[in-house]
Amino acid sequence: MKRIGLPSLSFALVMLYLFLPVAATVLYSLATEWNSTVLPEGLTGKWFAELYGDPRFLQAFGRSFLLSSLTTVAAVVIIVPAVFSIVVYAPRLERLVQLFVMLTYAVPGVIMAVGLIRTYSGSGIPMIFITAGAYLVGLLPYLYQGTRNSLLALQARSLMEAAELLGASRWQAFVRIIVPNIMSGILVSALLSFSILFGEFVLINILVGGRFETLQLYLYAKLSTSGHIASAITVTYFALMAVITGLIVKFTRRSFARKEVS
Amino acid sequence: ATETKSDATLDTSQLTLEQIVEKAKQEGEVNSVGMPDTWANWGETWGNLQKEYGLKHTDTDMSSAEELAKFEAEKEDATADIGDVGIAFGPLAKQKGLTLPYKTSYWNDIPDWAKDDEGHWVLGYTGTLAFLTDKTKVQNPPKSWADLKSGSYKIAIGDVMKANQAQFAVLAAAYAHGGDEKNIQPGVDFFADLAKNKRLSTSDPSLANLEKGEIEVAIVWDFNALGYRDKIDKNRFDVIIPEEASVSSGYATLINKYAKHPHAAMLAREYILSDAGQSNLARGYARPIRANAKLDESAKAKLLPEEMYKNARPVGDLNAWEETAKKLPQLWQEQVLIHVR
Amino acid sequence: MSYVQIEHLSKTFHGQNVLKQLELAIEKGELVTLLGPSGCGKSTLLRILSGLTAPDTGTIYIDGKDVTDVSPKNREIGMVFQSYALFPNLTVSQNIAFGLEMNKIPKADIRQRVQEMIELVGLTGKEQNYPRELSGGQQQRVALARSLVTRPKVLLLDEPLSALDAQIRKNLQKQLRTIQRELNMTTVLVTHDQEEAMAVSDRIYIMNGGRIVQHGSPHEIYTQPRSEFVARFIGNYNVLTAEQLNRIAPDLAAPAAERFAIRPETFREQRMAAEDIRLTGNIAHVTMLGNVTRYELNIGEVPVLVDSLHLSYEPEQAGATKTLYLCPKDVIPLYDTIA
Amino acid sequence: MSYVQIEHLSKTFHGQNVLKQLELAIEKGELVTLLGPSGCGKSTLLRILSGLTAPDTGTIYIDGKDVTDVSPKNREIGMVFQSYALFPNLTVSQNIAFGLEMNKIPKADIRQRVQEMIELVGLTGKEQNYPRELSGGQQQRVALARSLVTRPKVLLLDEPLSALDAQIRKNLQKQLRTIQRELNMTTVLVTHDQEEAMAVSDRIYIMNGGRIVQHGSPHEIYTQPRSEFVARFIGNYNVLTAEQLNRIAPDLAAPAAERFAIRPETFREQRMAAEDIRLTGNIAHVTMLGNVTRYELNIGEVPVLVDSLHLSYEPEQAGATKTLYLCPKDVIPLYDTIA
Amino acid sequence: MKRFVSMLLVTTIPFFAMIALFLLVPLLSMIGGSFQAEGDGGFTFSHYREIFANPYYLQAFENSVLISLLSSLIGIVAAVFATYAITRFPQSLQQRVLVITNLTSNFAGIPLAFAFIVLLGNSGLFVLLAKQLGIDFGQSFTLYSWSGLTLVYIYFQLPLAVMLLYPLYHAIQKQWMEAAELLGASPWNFWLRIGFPVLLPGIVGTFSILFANAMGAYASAYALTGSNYNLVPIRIGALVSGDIFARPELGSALAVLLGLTLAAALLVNEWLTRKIRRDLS
Ligand SMILES: Nc1ncnc2c1ncn2[C@@H]1O[C@H](COP(=O)(O)OP(=O)(O)OP(=O)(O)O)[C@@H](O)[C@H]1O
Ligand SMILES: Nc1ncnc2c1ncn2[C@@H]1O[C@H](COP(=O)(O)OP(=O)(O)OP(=O)(O)O)[C@@H](O)[C@H]1O
Ligand SMILES: [Mg+2]
Ligand SMILES: [Mg+2]
Repeated sequence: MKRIGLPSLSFALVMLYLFLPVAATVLYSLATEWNSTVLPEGLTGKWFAELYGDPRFLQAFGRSFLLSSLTTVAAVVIIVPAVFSIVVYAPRLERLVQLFVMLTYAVPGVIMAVGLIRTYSGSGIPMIFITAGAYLVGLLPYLYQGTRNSLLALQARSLMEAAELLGASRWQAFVRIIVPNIMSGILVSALLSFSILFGEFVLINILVGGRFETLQLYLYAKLSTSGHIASAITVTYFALMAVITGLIVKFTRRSFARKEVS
Repeated sequence: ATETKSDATLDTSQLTLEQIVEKAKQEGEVNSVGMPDTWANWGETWGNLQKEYGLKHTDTDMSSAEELAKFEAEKEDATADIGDVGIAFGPLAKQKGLTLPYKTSYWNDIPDWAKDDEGHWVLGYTGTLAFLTDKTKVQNPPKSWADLKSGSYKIAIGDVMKANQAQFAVLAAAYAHGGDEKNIQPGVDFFADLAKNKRLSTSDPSLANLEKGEIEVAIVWDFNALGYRDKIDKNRFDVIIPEEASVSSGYATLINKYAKHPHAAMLAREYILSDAGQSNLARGYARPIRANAKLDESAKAKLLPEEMYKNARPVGDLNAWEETAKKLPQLWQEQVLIHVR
Repeated sequence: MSYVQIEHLSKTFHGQNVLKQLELAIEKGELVTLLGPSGCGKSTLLRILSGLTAPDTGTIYIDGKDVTDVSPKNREIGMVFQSYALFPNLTVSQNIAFGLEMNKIPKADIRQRVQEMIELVGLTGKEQNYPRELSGGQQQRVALARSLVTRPKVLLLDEPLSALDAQIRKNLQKQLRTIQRELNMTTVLVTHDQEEAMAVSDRIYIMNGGRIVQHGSPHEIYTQPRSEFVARFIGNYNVLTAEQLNRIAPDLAAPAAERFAIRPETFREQRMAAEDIRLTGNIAHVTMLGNVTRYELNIGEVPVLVDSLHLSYEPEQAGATKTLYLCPKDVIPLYDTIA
Repeated sequence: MSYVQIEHLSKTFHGQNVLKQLELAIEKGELVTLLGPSGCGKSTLLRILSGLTAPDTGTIYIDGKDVTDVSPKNREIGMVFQSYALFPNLTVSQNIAFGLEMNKIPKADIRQRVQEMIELVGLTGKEQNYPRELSGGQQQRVALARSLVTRPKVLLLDEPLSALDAQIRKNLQKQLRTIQRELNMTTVLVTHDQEEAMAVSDRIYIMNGGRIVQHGSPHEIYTQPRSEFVARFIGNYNVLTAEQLNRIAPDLAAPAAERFAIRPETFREQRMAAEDIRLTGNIAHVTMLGNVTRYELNIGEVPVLVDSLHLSYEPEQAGATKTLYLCPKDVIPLYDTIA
Repeated sequence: MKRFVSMLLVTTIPFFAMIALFLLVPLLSMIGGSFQAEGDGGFTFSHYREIFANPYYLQAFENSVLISLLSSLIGIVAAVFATYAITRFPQSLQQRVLVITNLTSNFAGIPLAFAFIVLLGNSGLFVLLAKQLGIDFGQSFTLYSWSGLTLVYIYFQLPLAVMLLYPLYHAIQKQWMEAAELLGASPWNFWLRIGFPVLLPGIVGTFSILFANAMGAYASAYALTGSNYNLVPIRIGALVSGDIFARPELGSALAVLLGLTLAAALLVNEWLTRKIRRDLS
């Protein structure tokens, strides 16, 4: 790119905007005192030391990771094929799905939680599964839009036709032809989903609570101890997420290895 | 959970303390809501219960309304045995039939305003609204409502729409200016005045915000104020109970009617009201409800001097306050927040 | 009943009638060609045959069975799409192997058959390329290879060679014909190349405006067009009104018809038979078409196209006068209207 | 310097040399055709000319200016893509009008010029259709119309008529030629249809493996191929070794060369000149190609293709013996290697 | 078409089951709740009547819609350009940028609000910095107002928009850009006439999600301004999850109205899309 166009400029601005609060958090997690000066009065690693001394942190992180990743995988498996077949074969149903997408935002967490407890307590299903179910629905918007946006880029219909004529079942055609082509889109929305689940607090707190302390529960508990430690948690969890998502991207890319469509 | 289903009509008055202890030990665990380790030093209490009676414990922190909603929604499938709610929620929980009544051995030591006749709820500790001042921001910490009025700093009271603590701050101001729970207007006027002068801060007086220096003066429960002060920096903050008037209120324990571990929950309430339990609370800066509790020295040292509390009083007419509290959010919005923006 | 039989087929897009009560019958192992002007419904017909598009009305039988509602996968049909529809995420060999893998052919067989096909269509060296790294003609050849390799019972080819140069096209025509005969594949070929149609087909169907207007062997179609449309479409027939014919050949005893067709290559420079009629005209224009030289003559003010072989001596130039002979039986009366 | 001049052009994809030091010169107002086998680099060359692909080395001059680094938009070039590249969200008329709108032509003019174009390419009635509602040939015609309507100085056409039937193709060839002459547009046409190349070009460039292997007027190229590649590629030349030639025509005094080319249509059924050589062979195969009948003859065990016009009497059948005459100057010695 | 039923069924049955179990159930319970009288649980319209009679609640809707529209618009516009820039990067870099962007979507609720407080609060980095430089933007800007809220909203909209828009850009075929360029179109012209319209359905869908996301956002807003800024989710939160008297039925009624607002927004979006993209039959 020879000249700085609007896209590059807005990219730079967006990145800066996204970066600043992260930087602030990092700084705060390393600050000794920072309450009336522009920059921290001093730097220290004690907050991190204090944090890493607490085994609850890693346990909580592990629980969050487990819950988020399993739920994300389940959501991808349930939602992506459904969105695909609706977009390609029954576009009329799309409006309905879009309505559901909007409604997922209309039910506030507390109300959702109470409704779910009322319905499913006593059913014998562990609440953690109910929570996961609610998460599936919560991921619908991201996976729906991500999948749909990738499908728009593909001549999905004619590729399916070609594959079927060659003897592939719809399912095979979907897995062998469509999925690899929309993989980058699915991956991106799955990552997004994963991150969003990682940050969820209200549902897990009311539905399951302290018996399954996730990172967010831990974070909220720590907020009443020290803002520095809470920041250290956020920073650590960012770093871990960076490593994990980086690995996921790398791994998934390899297993679906193909040269990218330009 | 394979324990025997708790009988909704379990008659707790027939049980002796020994029986309760024994059954609680069998139950082996107790699950609470809204009673996290860091709040009012509950952590130590749970630790003691574990040590002395082998009760395992988990807590899920949530607001009072959420606690009741959870009790109500879960019914027999209860996951919480005991909860700690703002005083107003005690009668409400009783009215909704969510509670198991239990009067502890210390029942008579507890002032009447702080307990339900039938034992559905009972306060474990009280809080009184205090002024918390960041001395790095404000040179002369206010000692009275009059000081507040004449100062030049911003004052944070938190969320009047939602938080118990903030609503009581308005009530305290009303007391100080000739109003009461039936006539909240003087309190509202006081803050409206501050707002007009751009002196009402909208930040939440939370630990992190205080630590960051967002807040100059906050009106918070004394136990919160002391806790924040000690956690951040003992020398940075000043805590006082305003001279003219303040409100005391407290938090009540509720035992879930459908508790899976009802005896453990009863034992927990018993312990909380015991001298040891009350000392634990005091170490968490909460003022024990039992005036006659024998506190150990380390606990006493954590509290503000008794004489500061001479003008603090509990809410006289809870029903009137309930009515007022319902109207308060809108009054606040219309008469105070309107000057904030 | 024929192997592939189509009855009363209609299809409408947005109120526009694209196929109109179309009838078609193809015998087992036959290669038929669909010829017709752009937009006449050829691709639509193939898509309906393969089951990708549902017809509005009509029935399709394959091998005696009504397959109108059978899914494409179960019709054992191979197809080359006009737009190729290659899989962008698969390499050339993976694209070609796809159909075999779906049919659970053993790995070793697949490798061999794919390799054979790649050689057949001349893509050796491009096995690992992705479709977007291929030229237009190379993509088309992958599409052809992909459909041939599965040896379907019915093969539908929608302009499978249109992006190829004459040399490779002729080569592939020959190969295609050989394979098709060997495997006895019933084949429908859509092409706009009349020479190709003539060269490879058992039968030709001429389509126009959603209908079949004539069908028959290549020779039949070429020498006996039934309508002006077919006469003009196939070859470069001179279509003359009775009046015009009379003007250029007053001596000819023509049958009673309104229009007549004369192929440009039937005019001869020498008299070959006694009944031949002699014509004289002015050369208006000369075009060299490769092996053929095409003259535009004015014979009695009527413009007439005349083809002659492109010989080594220089063609006559515009302005010169040319004398030609015409055999009366090369004048074909047309009975149908334009259709 | 020519109007369009290309020097030392090279382009490599993934280490594969697609254009090799290619040189090309086109005069103003000329229509030149690029002919070459699939994958030889024709589309790549056009893309480089238009500025869409950057060459690895080489310089491009248009109208005397070095435009190698000029952006496509500023080259005043029109182009038809092999894959059409129609805008999916615009109707037929909007697609065609797009270029005019970009050039700020007054609205009324646009309407008129678009309407003219739509009539020219025969899409009347499809004005409001979207590309995906068109047949393959219709899409191609929109692409052609879209590039013609802006009247660019240089027009690049990548197989612009490949999806069309002969009738409309010939019509459009003629129209294209007329417009091109009228506006004096310098035009490069890529086609795989040799007849088309012959019919419309001022000059033909034959490409092979990323190089221009021969260029000249259609007649030159057709009658004087310089290499076996050109001879085989253009037309259906019989390419014979000196030994084979000697076998079929022992009497011929051939010049010293290793290979010779003979066009199939130069064999005649009558002796036309004294020096003609008489040949006799067995018919192995007969193909009817429309106006031409193609015989595969064995003359002294050497297979030879012979074309004759498709006359009304039945062609001779395989197995029969055929006597032919060949003029010695129709035997062309080939000097280059395959190239 | 009969033949398409099998795949459609297999894939959508679990999908709709999931929706029914975990979305419709709580949704119905919410709708039911909104018609229940407080205390005795009898049927009543009184909650809706109360909401419509009280300008306070109506103002909450007004504020919510405004702030959501504004933050979604800014978010989508910035993301449309920024994502385009990303798609122009080399492949490996694209992945890295996306991972980084995605990380910031972890940032929400209290930690996000707190980070903004560190930057822009009363003793925030930039506020103090500005003061040292002699600028007092404390007068024109405070984080604890609607402008601060909008900043925070934009923050969580951006990564969402970028992540959702990213796959969409593959829908633009390079050849269209080339064809347009040869026809004399500037990049601007191309995007205006071809690129943007082609992307439009995807952009609008994404916008709908941003809008809904903002309308429903609670944690970040609450962490920043408590209940001081009157927003629908904050009102609902105060009614159902506070330390003061809970009125879950009234909260449900508000949530039902929130849902209706979102559905209406969806319809408007779709209608607009169809007006612009008439080729989407
Ligand atoms: N989806 C569609 N919507 C509307 N019209 C359509 C659609 N598909 C095809 N048509 C119309 O149907 C007619 C037949 O199309 P079809 O593709 O079958 O033509 P074709 O014979 O294959 O032409 P070509 O030789 O140009 O490929 C055309 O006029 C075309 O415009
Ligand atoms: N992006 C690419 N990556 C790798 N190889 C490419 C790429 N584009 C073209 N090629 C190769 O370059 C060669 C020339 O391609 P080009 O498209 O110029 O051929 P062409 O002469 O237009 O052929 P056709 O007549 O089949 O369209 C081909 O062998 C093709 O495989
Ligand atoms: Mg077609
Ligand atoms: Mg090409």
